Amino acid sequence: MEILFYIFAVLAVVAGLSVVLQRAPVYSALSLIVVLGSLAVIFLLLGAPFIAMVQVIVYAGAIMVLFVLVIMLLNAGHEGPSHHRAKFARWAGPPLLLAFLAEFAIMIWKHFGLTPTAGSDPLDASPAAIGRLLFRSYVLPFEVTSILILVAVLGAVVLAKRQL
Amino acid sequence: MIPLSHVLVLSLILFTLGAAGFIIRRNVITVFMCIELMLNAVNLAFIAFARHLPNLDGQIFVFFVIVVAAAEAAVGLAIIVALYRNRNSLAIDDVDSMRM
Amino acid sequence: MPFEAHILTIATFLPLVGSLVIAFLPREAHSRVRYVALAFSILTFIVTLGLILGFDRAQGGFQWVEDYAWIQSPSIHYHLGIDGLSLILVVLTGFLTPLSILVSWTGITERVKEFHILVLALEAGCIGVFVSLDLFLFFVFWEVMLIPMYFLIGIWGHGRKVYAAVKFILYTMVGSALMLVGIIFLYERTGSFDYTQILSALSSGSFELSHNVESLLFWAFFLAFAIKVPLFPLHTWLPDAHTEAPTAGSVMLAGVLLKMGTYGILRFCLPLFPGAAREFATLISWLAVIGIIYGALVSMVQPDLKRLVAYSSVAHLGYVVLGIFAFNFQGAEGAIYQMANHGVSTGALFMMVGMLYDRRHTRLIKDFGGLATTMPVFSAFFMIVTLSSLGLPMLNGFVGEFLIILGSFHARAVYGSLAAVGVILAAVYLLWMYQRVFLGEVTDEKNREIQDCNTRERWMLTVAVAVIIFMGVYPQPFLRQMDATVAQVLTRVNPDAVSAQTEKPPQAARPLRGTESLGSERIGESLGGRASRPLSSYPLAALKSTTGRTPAVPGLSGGQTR
Amino acid sequence: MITVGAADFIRILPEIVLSFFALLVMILEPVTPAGRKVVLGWVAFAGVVLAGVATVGIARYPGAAFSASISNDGFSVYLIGLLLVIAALTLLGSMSYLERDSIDHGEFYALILMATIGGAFMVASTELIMIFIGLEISSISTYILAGYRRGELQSNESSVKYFLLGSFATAFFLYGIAFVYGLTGSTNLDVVRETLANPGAAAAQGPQLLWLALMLMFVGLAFKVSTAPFQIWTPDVYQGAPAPVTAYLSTAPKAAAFAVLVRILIGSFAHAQSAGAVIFWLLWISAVLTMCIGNLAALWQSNVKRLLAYSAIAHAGYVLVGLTAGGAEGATSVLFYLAGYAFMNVGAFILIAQLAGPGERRTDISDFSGLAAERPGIAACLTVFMLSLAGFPATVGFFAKFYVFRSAVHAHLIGLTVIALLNSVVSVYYYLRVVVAMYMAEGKAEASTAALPRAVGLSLALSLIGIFFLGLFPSSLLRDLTSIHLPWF
Amino acid sequence: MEILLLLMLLPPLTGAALNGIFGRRFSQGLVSLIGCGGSGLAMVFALLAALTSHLGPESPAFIHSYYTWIQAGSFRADFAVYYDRLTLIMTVTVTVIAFLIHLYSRGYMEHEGGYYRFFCYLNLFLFMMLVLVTGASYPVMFVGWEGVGLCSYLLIGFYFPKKSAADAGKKAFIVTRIGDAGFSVGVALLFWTFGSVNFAELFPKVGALGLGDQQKTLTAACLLLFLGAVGKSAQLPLYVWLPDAMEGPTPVSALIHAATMVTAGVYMVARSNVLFVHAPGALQTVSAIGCITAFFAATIALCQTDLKRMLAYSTISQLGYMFVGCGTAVFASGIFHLMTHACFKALLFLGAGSVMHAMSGQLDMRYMGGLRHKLPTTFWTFLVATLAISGVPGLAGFFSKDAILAAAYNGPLGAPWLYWLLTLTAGLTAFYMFRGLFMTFCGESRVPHEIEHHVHESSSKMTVPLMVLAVFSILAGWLSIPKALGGSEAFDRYLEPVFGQSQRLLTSSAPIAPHQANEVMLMAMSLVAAGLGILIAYWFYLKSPGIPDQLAASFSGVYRTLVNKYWVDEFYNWLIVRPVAVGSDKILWQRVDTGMIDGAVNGSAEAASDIGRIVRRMQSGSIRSYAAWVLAGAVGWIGYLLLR
Repeated sequence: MEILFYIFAVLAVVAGLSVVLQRAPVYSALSLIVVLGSLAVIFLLLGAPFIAMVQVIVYAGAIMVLFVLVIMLLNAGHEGPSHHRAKFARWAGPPLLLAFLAEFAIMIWKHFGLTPTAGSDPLDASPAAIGRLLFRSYVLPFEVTSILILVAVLGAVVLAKRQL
Repeated sequence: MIPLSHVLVLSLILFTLGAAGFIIRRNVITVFMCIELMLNAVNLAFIAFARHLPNLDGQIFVFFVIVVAAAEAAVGLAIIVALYRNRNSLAIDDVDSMRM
Repeated sequence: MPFEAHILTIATFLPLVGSLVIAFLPREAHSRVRYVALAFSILTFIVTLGLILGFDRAQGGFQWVEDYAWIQSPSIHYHLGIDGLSLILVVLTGFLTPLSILVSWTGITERVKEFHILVLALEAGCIGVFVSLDLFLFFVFWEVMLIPMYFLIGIWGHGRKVYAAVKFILYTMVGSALMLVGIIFLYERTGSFDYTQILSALSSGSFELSHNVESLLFWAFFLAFAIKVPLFPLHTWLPDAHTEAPTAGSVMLAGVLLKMGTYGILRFCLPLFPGAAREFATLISWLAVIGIIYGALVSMVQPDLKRLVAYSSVAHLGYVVLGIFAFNFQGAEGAIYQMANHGVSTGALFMMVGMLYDRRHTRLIKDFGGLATTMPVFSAFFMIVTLSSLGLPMLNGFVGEFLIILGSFHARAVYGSLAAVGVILAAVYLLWMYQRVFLGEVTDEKNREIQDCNTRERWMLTVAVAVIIFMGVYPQPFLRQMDATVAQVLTRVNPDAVSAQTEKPPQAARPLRGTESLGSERIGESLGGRASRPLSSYPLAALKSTTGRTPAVPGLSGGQTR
Repeated sequence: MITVGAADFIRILPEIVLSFFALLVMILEPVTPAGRKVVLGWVAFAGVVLAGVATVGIARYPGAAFSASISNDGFSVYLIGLLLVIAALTLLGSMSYLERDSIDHGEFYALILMATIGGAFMVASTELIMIFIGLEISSISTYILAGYRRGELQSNESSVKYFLLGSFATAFFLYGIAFVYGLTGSTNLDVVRETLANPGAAAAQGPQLLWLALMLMFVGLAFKVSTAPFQIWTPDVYQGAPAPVTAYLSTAPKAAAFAVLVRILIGSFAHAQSAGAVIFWLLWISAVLTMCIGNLAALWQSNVKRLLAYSAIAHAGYVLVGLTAGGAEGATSVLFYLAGYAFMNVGAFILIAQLAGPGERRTDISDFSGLAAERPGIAACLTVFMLSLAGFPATVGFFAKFYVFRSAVHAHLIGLTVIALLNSVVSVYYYLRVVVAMYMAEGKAEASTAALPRAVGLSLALSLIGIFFLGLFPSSLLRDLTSIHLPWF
Repeated sequence: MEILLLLMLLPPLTGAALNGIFGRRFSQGLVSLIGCGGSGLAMVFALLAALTSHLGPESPAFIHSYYTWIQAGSFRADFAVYYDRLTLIMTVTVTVIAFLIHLYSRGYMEHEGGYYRFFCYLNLFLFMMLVLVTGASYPVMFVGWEGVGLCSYLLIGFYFPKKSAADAGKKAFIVTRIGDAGFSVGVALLFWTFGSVNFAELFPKVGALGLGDQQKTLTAACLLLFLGAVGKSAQLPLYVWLPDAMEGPTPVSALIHAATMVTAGVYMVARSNVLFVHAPGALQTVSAIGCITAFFAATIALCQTDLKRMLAYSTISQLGYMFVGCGTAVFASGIFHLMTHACFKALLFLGAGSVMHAMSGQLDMRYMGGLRHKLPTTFWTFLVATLAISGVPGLAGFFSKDAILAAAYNGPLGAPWLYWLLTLTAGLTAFYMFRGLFMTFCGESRVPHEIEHHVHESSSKMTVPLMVLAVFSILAGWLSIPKALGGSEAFDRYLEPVFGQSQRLLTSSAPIAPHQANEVMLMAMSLVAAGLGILIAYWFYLKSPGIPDQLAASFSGVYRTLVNKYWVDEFYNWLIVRPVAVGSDKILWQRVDTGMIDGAVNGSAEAASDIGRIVRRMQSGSIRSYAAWVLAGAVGWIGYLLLR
């Protein structure tokens, strides 16, 4: 049980690293898919089967495909050599990241210590339960997302259609 | 039993990796993917808390985040395509004609 | 009668109406624009004169008060009213505006319409500043009035006009920013923007300010005013603004805008924060004295006429501040009178420099010389104004300066003495200037065919000179307007000076022979008119209570005992 | 057992109206002949107006909706009204602009409407999920709008920057929400408030992690309202985006984000123990940094749009001063400020869009030199906008600042007030540079002196009316504001 | 009475106004008519007033206030006249001489430009002078005081195209203004001490003091007032303006810079006698300065070659005498000398003017000589005046000067050294005056030919006033014959009501001066001195004219010092004028004002914009850096949480 978590955690981190370190977008994309997959497993372990499924279907299935598609479309190859811009990012970036990590980790540790993730009472995360919640208390957000998607479609059309 | 802090630290690591990618990568698409990575890290946190509390709202939230991510992806990629059409390049460092 | 009830509103907004009317005139109709502007300014002047006629000297408080709620939260009122102090300044504004329109009659040829709109707007703003009794309203006018001035300098100015305009506006706003904080703070403490309410609350003691708070507030207000005055170290915006501004701008700037500073000091700093005023009087008086000497010396070496006059303003306004902080009747009334004098004299000086500029398109002293031969009338006028500016008796300048010297001498002998030194220096730089411009041979050929005053200029200058002489020969009408106001200010800041006045009437020169009792009665009457008021009174007792320098003369209550 | 009834839908009527018209515009788009696309603009405008009516209507039905995820209180009504005004002005101002540069209309208007919907949901909802979605709607539509002149490098660049950085910041915001959820067990701000308010709750002691969550959310929102150091994206995006879009961008999302900030900071987190110090310094420092950076950097700008972008940053700083003051006074002053700022800034950008001429070529200050001689009316109009932004009396800019500073003094923040006032003096300098160019610089105006299209004229007139009316009789609006019963006071 | 005085004051003013405003359109005749009419009427009414005013011991002064001029708080200055015997004498002297000089100018100015200006100024001057002497309070007196200063400025600079003239005018005004400043401060001090500056209130109050009360204050006040007198009456160290003032037309020099204005200081001291006697220190200063000035100026006069300048220095010297008279508390003698001096010095100047007229502007005595035959009237009148000033018995100067010498020795505050120095000065005076006379009128002519042939006696317009004045110069003295010569000192007794009280105060309190010499002795001394002076002059300049040059050669040092007037002007220039001018230009304006103060202002502005330039560097335009900034913000805030 735990062992699975740690295995996939390590996998996620490693894949995440390669997302960041790969110079070719395609490889980053593939590593990202790995991350998403391993996260899906972890979701499963954390009692979120429905979300895990959505993760696999929507994320890995739809979004990443879109990404790969665009990568192919624009045949984005290796990054060219960086001409020397973004000074601040280059000299301040790494320390900032480390600082962020450190600060944050310290706080988390201070606050939670070793309290187990799974609380005493179980969590009913069956699709039915989620559905009930979604269409009762969260019906408004659910409806509003339609507008969001509408916007997305509209935007995609406006920006990507060839001739003005 | 998995300590909550471990899960959160994992999500933190992923989040930071995403941020790192944003800052060091020079290809717009990769940068965008790093953002997706960050969002996933957030999702992980939500799931963990949902399990911890325990309380389903977190999972609902994740659901919406994924939807939003999808929408963002669509628009973002469209923007990137437009960018490529204009500049014929995906190098993020070229996008600095306006400054100071 | 509605007209009387709203006379102040009318006086304030009549010019604005004028600029509206002009706004609807065609752009090309230059002369029509000029005449309309002139008409409205003169109309306004007449209204302000009406104020004098109906003004009740004896009454100390504000008159023609209008008070309407303007804004509920915070409660801001449209609260107008004038007392002796503001009366004089309002009239001064009304007097100078027509002149400054006339003086630019031919000088301004482009964007005539905008020019006159702005001049009238400026007048409205200035009058508004002087008549508003609501701190907030005051501040609004105070800020609004900057904009027309800014444009006047920036559009129709010369040389580094933009630099001057921006410097002027920024410099002033730094000060007013602090003042705004002060005003808001005062409101938070007293719950009112209303000057009269705050004042009564303070003087009745129903509301106290801690020592530090009072000092801070004092400085918040004083800095704003000191910049406007301008007091010595804060004066550098003035020469630039004056020099680059068009003639009308300089006239209004010197004549009216500078007075807002001293007005503010008298109206707000002293009555509201008397403790702080007393505490810092020494420092400020010293700055004023330095200003007097320094302004005179620097003005002496200016190559540019306008700059010279500008620095002389620094000196003159130094007198005013000095007089204000003497905290006695002589000082205060002298100061107020000097405000008016400086308005008229320096205004006239700027007008004449402008006339010279229109003719020769230069203001450099070295380009002139021997003008007295080519333009005798002009040089005669210039002489008189110069003399009034250097404080020659029988001309207006003297009355103010003398009273200020008198008052400041009482505050501290050295002030008076140094102020007197300033009088010498005034003679130096003014006469030297006069000599270099008007006397001597005509050196530059261009000055040979230079025209003497035309009719318009002659009339303007005649008016100015007439006022100058009248104010010098018979200042009583003006001085008496102030008494009540000054008394009120002084009761706040230096009660002794006032209580000193409320004693037995003076022993006027008593005739020494029965037959001349006629004369004495005259004196009696001339006194009797005023003896009723507390002010004219026997000074000896005053000295008993204020200074230790009372002659040890038991039983000597003045008058001859032969 | 939660049920959804008519009351719920009535309380989001404006949003519904807007969505309806957004769809209508999109449906009509294909069927309107090429020459007549402007009609769509008027349709959208009508929609906004109707939504306005609806807003006035719903003011009568205060209360929560959709299981307390929407709170229809005076606060939200006011802000929705404000957003609608901004949308209306923008629509009026953009029609001829699109016409002139022959950009396709339909989607533009629809996107404006949708962005407004998003904003409306942001300000109206007390549910973090709704806030998040609303935020995303408005952001995504503005991402698109920013890149709307997609042929243009700069427009596209601004859209890329806005999009990437926006999503980056959003991630932080989300992360913050996650921790709030984790610590309070809810994403509903009211619940969060109650949890924090009751001293029993573990989270109520204000543990570090709670403040961490707050900070993360603050990063997200601060990005939207562009407070230092998160203002970083603003100049580039504002400069690159089409001027009417900038007009909208610099006002509407900002107002919405500020509203959310108010709800989160003052509404919920202020109730935790030891919240005072944290929030106070958070805002104080941000305010000072923002004002100074905005004003000082603006001194150097020669491009008017960029100049106004920096000024927008500075103004965000002034608003923060109001927030720092806090209390009913502070909140009121902030609300007033947002309104006043909307009028002057939208007006300014619309006018600049007009002056910039085809393709927005003429956006340099020097292009405006001598404008006053050729188009005194327009010059005067722009002058009014500049003076109002600088905060001269008789314009709304003055009162906006005045109320903010007053609330600050009321809270004994003398130091902050003085800093702010000195900043505003500095700002006078660069606002006047535009005026100087128009009136005092010699030369022939490069800027377009074409006659004002009617719609633009209308939009400008409305802005001017707003500026002067609120500048002379602010209490007319303020009375309503003070009467607003903010649910958390 | 007050009507009479008003009638005396107004005509000159009206005349000035008329000529000043419309003069340019009037004919010369009309102008001169208005001018002379103004002064003539003034004289008439002055005399009438003198006759009808029944002033006596029981009613020393008539006071009338026309209207209140300035009033502020307890300060009050009425426009009032104070008419006592002193005023009476002054008004009469002033108006008479002024009238004569107006008449004279009719001829003198005929061919000058700006005829109307001249008469306008002259009338204005007369008005101001009358205000000065009749004013009933220090402020009103100050009006006249500055007014006459103005007129002298205008008249000195009458030939304004000449730079020297303009300079001289300016110098006169400014130098006297130094004194005036002191004067006004003194007035302020008096006001705050005694609560009034009206003579009628002030003097009794002070007079009631015992000797020694308030002495510090009074001394200070008196010295300040005297500073004014020093400026006006050209005493050391402020005398420098008077010689230059000779740039003005000669009638002006006669009227303003000899007869009337310059004596204002003396009048003022005499008027303030009540104050001064309460401040013996001040009085001693007065006499000391007067005495030294008298000697000093006389020595300079020795070597002057310019006729008018010589007269100017002699004026300074004579004024010194008057101050000694006042300073030794025998004010009457001072006033007496004032009056007589007015007559003969006016005469001298007018004579000089007539010579100048004849010599077509030439004034250097080295190019004159032998004019006696060509200008007989001028010569004889000039001779009378010269005798008078040299103190030859029987003429005006003799009596008045000896009164002063007596006072210097025997007066309440007299001192031998004063007497001896003055006697010596008397000798010098006699010498240089006769030197002038001889060089101008006697000996063989040294006149250049181009001038010579049209040297001619002036018209009657000018000669008549000369003769009238000559008569005065002879008779004026007999008003007061010293007791020593069996006289009754009528003049002193006449002024007793004015000065008596103060003199008595001193004589009663102060110990009688130990050295009481016989007045006849003193007189003899001065006579000897004068005689010697005349003889030496005769010897040097008629008998053997070579001697002066030899002397000059042998005592070249002394000679050059005197010719260059002790380099006083140069000294002042070096000490004050240059430093002030250069200092204000180079240091105050360019360093302090432009450099420091304005520099600070602009500096702060630049500082702001520099910060701005640094700040905007963060807008590098690179997305990645921007992201880094956002991260930085987050890190910063979280860090704040940790560190707080």
